[in-house]
Amino acid sequence: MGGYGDVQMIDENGLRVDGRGPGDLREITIQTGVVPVADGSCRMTWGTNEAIVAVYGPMECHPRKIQRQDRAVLDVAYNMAPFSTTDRMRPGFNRRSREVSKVTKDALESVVLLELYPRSKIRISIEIVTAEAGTRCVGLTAASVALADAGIPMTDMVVSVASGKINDIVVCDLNKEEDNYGEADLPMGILPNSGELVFLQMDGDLSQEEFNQAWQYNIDAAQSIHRLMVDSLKGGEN
Amino acid sequence: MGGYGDVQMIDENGLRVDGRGPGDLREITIQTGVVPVADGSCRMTWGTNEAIVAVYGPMECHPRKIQRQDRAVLDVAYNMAPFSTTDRMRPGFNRRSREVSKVTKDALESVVLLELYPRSKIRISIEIVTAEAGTRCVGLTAASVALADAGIPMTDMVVSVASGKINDIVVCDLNKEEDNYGEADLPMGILPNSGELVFLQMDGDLSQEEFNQAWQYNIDAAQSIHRLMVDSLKGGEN
Amino acid sequence: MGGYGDVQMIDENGLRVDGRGPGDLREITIQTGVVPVADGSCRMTWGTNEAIVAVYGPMECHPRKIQRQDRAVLDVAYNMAPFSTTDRMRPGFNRRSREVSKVTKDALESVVLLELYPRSKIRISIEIVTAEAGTRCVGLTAASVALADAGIPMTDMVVSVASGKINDIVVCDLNKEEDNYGEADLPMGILPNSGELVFLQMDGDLSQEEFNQAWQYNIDAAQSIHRLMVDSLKGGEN
Amino acid sequence: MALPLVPKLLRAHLAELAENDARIDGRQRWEGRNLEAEISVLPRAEGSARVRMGDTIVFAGVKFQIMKPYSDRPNQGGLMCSAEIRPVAGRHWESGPPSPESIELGRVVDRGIRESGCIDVDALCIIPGEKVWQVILDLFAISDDGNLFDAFALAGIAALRSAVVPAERFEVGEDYPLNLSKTPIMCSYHKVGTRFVYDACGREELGGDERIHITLGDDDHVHSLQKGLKGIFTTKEFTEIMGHAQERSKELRKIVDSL
Amino acid sequence: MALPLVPKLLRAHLAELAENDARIDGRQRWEGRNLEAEISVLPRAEGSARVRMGDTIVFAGVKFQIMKPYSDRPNQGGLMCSAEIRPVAGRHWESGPPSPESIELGRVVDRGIRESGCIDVDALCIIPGEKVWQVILDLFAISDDGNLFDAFALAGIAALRSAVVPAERFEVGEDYPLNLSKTPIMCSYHKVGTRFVYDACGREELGGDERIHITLGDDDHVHSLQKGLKGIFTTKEFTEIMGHAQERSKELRKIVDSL
Amino acid sequence: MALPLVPKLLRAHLAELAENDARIDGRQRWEGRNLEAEISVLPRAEGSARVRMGDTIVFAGVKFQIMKPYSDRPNQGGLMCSAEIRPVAGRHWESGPPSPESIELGRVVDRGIRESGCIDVDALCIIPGEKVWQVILDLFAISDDGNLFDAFALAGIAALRSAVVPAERFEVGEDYPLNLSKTPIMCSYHKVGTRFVYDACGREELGGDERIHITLGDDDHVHSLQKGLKGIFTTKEFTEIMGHAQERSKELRKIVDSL
Repeated sequence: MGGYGDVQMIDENGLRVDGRGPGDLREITIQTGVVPVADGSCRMTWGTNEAIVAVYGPMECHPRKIQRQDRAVLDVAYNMAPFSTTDRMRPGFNRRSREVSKVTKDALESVVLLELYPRSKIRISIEIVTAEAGTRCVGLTAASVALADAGIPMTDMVVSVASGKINDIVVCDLNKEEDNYGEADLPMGILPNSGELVFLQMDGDLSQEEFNQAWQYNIDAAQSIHRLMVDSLKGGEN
Repeated sequence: MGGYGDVQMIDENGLRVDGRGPGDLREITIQTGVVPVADGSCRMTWGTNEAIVAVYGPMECHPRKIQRQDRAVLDVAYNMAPFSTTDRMRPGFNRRSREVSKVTKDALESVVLLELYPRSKIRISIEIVTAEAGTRCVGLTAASVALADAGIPMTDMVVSVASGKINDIVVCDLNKEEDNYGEADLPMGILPNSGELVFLQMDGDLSQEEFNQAWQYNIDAAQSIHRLMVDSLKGGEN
Repeated sequence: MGGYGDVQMIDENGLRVDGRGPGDLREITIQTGVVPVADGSCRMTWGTNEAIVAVYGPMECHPRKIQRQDRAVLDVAYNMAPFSTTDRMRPGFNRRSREVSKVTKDALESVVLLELYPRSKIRISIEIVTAEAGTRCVGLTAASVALADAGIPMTDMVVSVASGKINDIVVCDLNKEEDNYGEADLPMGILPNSGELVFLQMDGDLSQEEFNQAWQYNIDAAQSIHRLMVDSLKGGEN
Repeated sequence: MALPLVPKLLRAHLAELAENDARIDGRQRWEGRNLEAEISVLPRAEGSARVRMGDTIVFAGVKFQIMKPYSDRPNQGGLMCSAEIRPVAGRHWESGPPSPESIELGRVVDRGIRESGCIDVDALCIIPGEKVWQVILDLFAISDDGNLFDAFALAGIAALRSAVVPAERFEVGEDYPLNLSKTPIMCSYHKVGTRFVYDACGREELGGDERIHITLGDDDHVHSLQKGLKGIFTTKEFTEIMGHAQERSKELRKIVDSL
Repeated sequence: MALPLVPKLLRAHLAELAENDARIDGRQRWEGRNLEAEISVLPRAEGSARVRMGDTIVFAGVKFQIMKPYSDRPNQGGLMCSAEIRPVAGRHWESGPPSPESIELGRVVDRGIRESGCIDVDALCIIPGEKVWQVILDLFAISDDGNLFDAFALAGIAALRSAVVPAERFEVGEDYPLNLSKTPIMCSYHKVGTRFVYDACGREELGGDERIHITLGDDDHVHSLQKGLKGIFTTKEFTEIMGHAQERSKELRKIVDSL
Repeated sequence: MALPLVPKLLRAHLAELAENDARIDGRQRWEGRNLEAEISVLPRAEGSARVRMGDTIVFAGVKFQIMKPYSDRPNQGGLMCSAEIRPVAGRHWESGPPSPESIELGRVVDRGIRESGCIDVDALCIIPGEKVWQVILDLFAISDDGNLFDAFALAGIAALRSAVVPAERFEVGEDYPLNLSKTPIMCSYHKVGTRFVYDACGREELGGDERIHITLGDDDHVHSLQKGLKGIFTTKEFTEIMGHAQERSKELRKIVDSL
């Protein structure tokens, strides 16, 4: 979190640089079936973020040492394409990508009915083609849609969204410019039907009160995103 | 391909810097049995190139995942020794070596009677001890001789040779100096008995007419090289 | 070996910079049971060296390819912690650590009754937490104690110690300052009961006579160190 | 690239189709799949393209970096071409270090572009001997239903043609377009059954043998060739392929030039 | 981290204990293990600490390097935090490249420290735009009986508080203490059976589900959160945990501040 | 180095031979194999040698690079010694990252040369504190029938003795020979059955136990020792070996000095 509090990012009317109010989301579109050779797939744009997710499986699980006798395992790889960022992202091992892959896997394994497919593997590839801010939320949300598109049974889809703080004001869904100067970032993974959580991270500085506000923004935003997800799976693009 | 057309590499009589005519090969020598612990081996010098090839097998195939139920696999490793080039070649992974290994393997698998040795592996190690120009051709040709020396049945030996272009003239078998200024390079892998091909690459710029000339030079050169290969296997050194 | 003979490291009375005589050891302490989750462990300080060794096993042997049908294998990893040296030691692959691990394994496999545990593995982790000079000797000696603490049967414990040369004088157990200017280093691994050897390295320059003196210092020092080892296993700390 | 157990049956089926001059997806021997191409699709890249050939979908993105020139070419910029086939693109692609297949893909596309001389490397000089531009072409597969070679080559050349050198962002002058002097085009042929076909789909690759890649320039000049995989071919077969490549490359060049 | 066959039985046992509001080692739900902490234990480090929580033992060591500052922050030094869990620490830890678990450990501890702003990065500048200090915090596990997160975070902040910038050795001035303005504290909770407990031991980790890590600053400000592993939790559960973390972090901060 | 199943029988056979004071290839206990050595065999190296001992064949090549000297030794060049045992040399050698065996080989040969002080590192200074020569000695095995240690050490010292510093090519003056002041020689002994033998062949290595490597200088000074592999030996055995090494090293030094 940059935290340069002297750059004015919110005007006297409480509007943000891109005209949104504190609790408003960036524009989101969702398409399924975008990777024809995959069992399920999703393309999601969110602001200028673009993520493409492919799901393969359930399939044979190798390497064998990750196989589980009583359930399927998810093999989740989150990756940023070399041309997704202003400075080219070098391909190859990357601690951040490893960590995002892990938290995404942990979130999705909480909802997929893994017990239905013992000894098998479901592969989920999340490619960030263009990155703005909040790519891990975009990737996790798009992965939920791709799993549904592949017909993999889940207790619920995961909706992921982040709120943050800028100029000491709590706002929902930071864009890239806000993220550069932001003072905190609270991404969450929410089950829209129960309100329960499967993913949670946070960086920065939030008082207990600010924290509660950011939490509430996320809970509310999850409901609107969930409607778009359901619509996309019904066949329409939003 | 460098392509500095203003350096004069061919004189008024059509002779090249080392005195060869356009279709002439550099000097070639071939010896077998040079790696006493191997099942077959070959040392080939070609100009100042020196390659040493050892063949081991057929042997048990591991790692298992490359094993094939119905045939043998070739495990080909082409490598340039650290002291083979003017600037020291650092040991370790190298995209060029990987690619040369792969095209060499593809060429040799086209002639070795792999079906005779199901589930086994034949290991072919090509070491370029001194590099001039055309090392991939030297390595592939020497590997054929080493396979024959190891008694591995083949439908034919592969003869590999490259023609190219310099000062807008098509010539056979570029040496190092010519290669630095050359405008094209067409290496081929030829079966001398049938005239068929198992290996083909090309870089540079050749008109359709030039291309046909270079192709023909290679076909012709393959016959002379083949004679040296056969002689070396009969026990003589050339 | 540095070998800057003009720095005076031994005074007119034959005493060394830290007040020791030529054959004297630095101070040594030994504790067992310092890694509560391990099957056996040892913390050894030797001068300002500090090593912590944990032993796990005998346990299932994987990867399988290192398994032996007729005996156990030792899996020895010697490592220097990043904060063990003045300049931070970067984690990861390191030729020196690999070599020390190998010679330590070779020494210990000479005394552990491996035949008692066919197909199994005994894992020995040697961590140098603070390094002065002679870490390989500290690690090997501490590993012997940790193996004994784990109840692994051995024909004898290995005592390791090094003598060297400084200002053309042979001395026992170089400290860091001496090591910087030392002209030779002779580490040995000695079985205190039989006087036999299982480990030997040497670097530098020693005449045959000097060599014999250094050898004898090590043989003698091994006896005193052995007493400390035995005491530590009886429950006391020294 | 793990090989499934089905290929034997698939091979037999493909061989039978070949005997009847038919292909598994109903195309004719020399017929390419439906082609879509668009440029400027990646907002963070300085040049980009997306190509779809049947169910094969790829991106190409161009980025620039400033580097020190090689000491023997102090006035010349460089080109680096990298193909990454990540698991998203198909169930047989796995993560990990670059596979031999992806290395070959990158190198073959790279050579076709480089050897055609379409990039004016002298125009990439900023300060002779000190700073030159390195053009980085990243080829990225989204969906692999065969013939990634041609899709990558087409997307690559289209992305380069659309690229703008980001001199302003690097504070070394004004932005200017990376003008390409030529449009090299790759055409790829796979041996399926007893004959070569153009633009193989995924099943044809799986049940086929060797492949031949030809990159031709504006004037039918040959800039790059590559034969891949195990297999034998004759001069006559090659001549036939070369003939088709001369025709087809002209059609594709028109499409690229019109983007 | 290879998983043994016992966890199923262990899980059942832990679930039963949880129903009776009991823990496997006799502690109460919110009770931490016996804690020992000492600083300046590593003579080659510029700052260090050793922390023992039950049978979990860790070291933290601080080293300094001089580096060129990032071009967008020419006056600021940097922090690098690296966790290495070598095989010494437990039979389930293996050598090789860093595991996802150890990467997560390093990153979560790093964020708690970094985001609290406790390090004055401007005070790490030597020559603006040219030389700044990089603080390297190495976390090293000796014995893993669960909750390495809290042990690392505690050892890390204690080591940093004790650190002295070695300006003399690097010949850039006089040594001076690395003053920290705050003392961020991490508290970790594991779901064992149907409820979250504080400071899980190794067996609770093995037979438990998700975990939640909270880093709080001096004024109960939240600096870092992380949920790890598969599992679902409710806002109510989180609120209860946050309440305990506010209390416990104050106790731990007192201990660290007194070292 | 995968171990075949035969060693047990081989070991028994070798032990029986040892009892009768015989060796598997008919040699006597202290007898070396037929030796061939030639220098200047590699045209791209600045110094080179080829050594054959029985069916063991190796190359050594010397290359030079310019590097910045270490800050504590601003006037001294450096030596780097690297042994690479590629699959060409024997069926038990596999490709991949350097094996522990090849690392040990490189380091033991390196130490013998380095510690003898035979290279005048001060003569490798070009500009104090800025540019010095790094001598790179690459050891490369063609055929491994045992005792690569001695073959590498012999080829290495012969290659270094023949080396010429390529100052002209690097444009820092005139070429000059890399004069060596000493000729360190390694002699290696393997325990086969109940006794140590000199210059073990491949089968003796396979069915033998520990090995001891001794590097002696011109005046019988000891420069390097290494005991390899599992095994126990006595002071008496070592004294016997050292006695032979003193004799044999003189013979070998004569051969090297005469090349």
